[in-house]
Amino acid sequence: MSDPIADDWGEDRLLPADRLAAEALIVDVDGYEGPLDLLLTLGRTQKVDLRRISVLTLAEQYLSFVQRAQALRIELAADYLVMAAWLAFLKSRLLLPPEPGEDGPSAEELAAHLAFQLERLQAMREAAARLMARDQLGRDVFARGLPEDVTRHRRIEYTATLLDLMRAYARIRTKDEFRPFVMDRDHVFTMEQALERMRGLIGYVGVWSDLTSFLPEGWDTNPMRRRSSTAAHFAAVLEMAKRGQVELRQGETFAPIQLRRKDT
Amino acid sequence: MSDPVEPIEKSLFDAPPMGAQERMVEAILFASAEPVSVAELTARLPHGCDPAEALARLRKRYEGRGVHLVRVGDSWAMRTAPDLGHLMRKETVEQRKLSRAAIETLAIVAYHQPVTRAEIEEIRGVSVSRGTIDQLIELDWIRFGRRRMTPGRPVTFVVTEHFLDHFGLESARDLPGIKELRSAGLLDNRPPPGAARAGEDDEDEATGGQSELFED
Amino acid sequence: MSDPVEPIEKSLFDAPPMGAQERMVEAILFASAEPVSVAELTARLPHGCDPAEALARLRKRYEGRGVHLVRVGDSWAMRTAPDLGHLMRKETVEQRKLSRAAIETLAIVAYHQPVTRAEIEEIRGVSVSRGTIDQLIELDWIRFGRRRMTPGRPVTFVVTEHFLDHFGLESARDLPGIKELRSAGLLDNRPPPGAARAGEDDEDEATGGQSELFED
Repeated sequence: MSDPIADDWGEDRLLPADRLAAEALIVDVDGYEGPLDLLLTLGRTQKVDLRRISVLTLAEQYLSFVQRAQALRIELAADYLVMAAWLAFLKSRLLLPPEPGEDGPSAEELAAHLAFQLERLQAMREAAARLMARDQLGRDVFARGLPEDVTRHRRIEYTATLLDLMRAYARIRTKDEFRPFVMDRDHVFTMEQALERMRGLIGYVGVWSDLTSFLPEGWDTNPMRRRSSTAAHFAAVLEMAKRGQVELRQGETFAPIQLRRKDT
Repeated sequence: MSDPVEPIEKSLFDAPPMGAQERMVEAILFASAEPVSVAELTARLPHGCDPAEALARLRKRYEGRGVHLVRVGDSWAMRTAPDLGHLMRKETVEQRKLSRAAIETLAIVAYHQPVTRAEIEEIRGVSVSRGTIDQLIELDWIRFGRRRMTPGRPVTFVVTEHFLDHFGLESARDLPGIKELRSAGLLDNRPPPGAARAGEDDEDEATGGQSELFED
Repeated sequence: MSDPVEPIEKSLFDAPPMGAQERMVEAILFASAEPVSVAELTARLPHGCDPAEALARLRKRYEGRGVHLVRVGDSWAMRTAPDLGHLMRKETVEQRKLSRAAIETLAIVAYHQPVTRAEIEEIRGVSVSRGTIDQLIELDWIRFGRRRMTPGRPVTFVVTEHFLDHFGLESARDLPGIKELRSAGLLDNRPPPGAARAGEDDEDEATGGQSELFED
């Protein structure tokens, strides 16, 4: 904070003008295409050739940007914060003497690479602008407006583009994946089925018996089938209890559920 | 008093030289999808131009060339010289999209080559008509490969050089995989609901072809 | 014995005079809105013709005219002179507004091709959305190139002939400023320091950014 008044107050208080400036920058954060883009914009304020940019200053500019954003309670996307953490690390490495015996890239190498990335991005921006400024077909330059002239020999030519081909293949390969959602009936035992079954069996249940012993054969090994059939049979016996056909009991929570025929 | 003014006015609205007018008319006639009338030329050219004169000169310039300037009713158009009509066969082809069956079959051959007809049917989940294979062979996009060394020794199909050429590929291995198609946003068109489920993944070992591209 | 036969054979297949070849090429190019390759010209012209020579003459003939002969990759097309674009308001096709991301991605593909998606993201510093690549492929400005022979064998992207045609480029070498960018090292794919040690981005070979274009 270069502002002497703020210094006098001894705290990070922004003058209204500064705050507005900060907000202008922050509100614009949506306009940045990622941290590198933001760095490039900040770098331009140094008004030097990108090759001579001070990465240390840039790191400080970026960190103060992030700080201001946080002070204004503006949420920054994670990649902005990752970049901030990296720049803070880089800044400390640039300021401190290298530790002896430290391997890995030096702070200068890291800084040079960042400068290179910025210069490259800037170069691509300019290249893109020059490209779009060229004479374009259909806007500045035109193709023959009346290309087909002779109509005597008409021959059919089948066409397909690579895009068609790839889409066709994708369609085949993803048929399974995009299968509309339907219940897999293979592993589902319905309550109606269970009710039907229990009606036939209940006549034999004079003594208290475990509900699980009623599960149909082949439905007690596969976990998916076991769950489905257990649920179906439980619902079925509840229904039967309601009708007064069976009695149910359970010793305690999670204990086996038992049932027997209710003699009327 | 009007005398000194006139020349200035005139120079402000001076028509371009006839050579420039000629090339303007040339460009307009070339780019226009329909014959262009003199009235329209007058409207489109800078003020003071003389399209009739430019047309006359242009017509003369194209005399004996591969393209002529011809009059169509009240309008003008550029047309191929009548004696060169035989060269235009290529321009008169009617382009038709390949059928869905054909493009799917072609895609399977490209991605799984060498592949047998039975394998194509397994992957597509429906039978492949003879006409489809014949059409692709006739288009010189697929051809017979080696016979598979399995019972029945079925023939296999592979894509041709012409196929690679047509689709701008250097080799069939450069075809993108599912992940790449998806990340390029090309997989968004979902199939209509109820699309038949293809048989399991019963591409037997012999079809190793390019399937490894999709294994991830 | 072959001597008396030769002249007859020769005369049977004698190519037409260059003037006639020139007007044939002129007619073919005028009739097509799309660029026509030299190979196709050769196929369509009578046996023994020299399309390259005819093209060179034709190009000269149209110098300074309202319509030009332009080269597009390995193909040739007739196009209106750029300075006359203002006369063509009627013919102008509505251009799809491209996002900044799409324009930058296009430039990166053009200048760095063949380039992988990861490299595009590394240069822009943000991930490339699916819609961006999709849109550029739909516009037929970029296409899939060869796979990079590095772990994961990622697909690459390159620009198409249609891209060259649209932006009036004879080849990707003619991209504005490409030589300067190249000599400034800005088209290098420089891995971040320490990345080699990390061992993830080992795409060091073959990533010279258009290097193969400049090897001859």
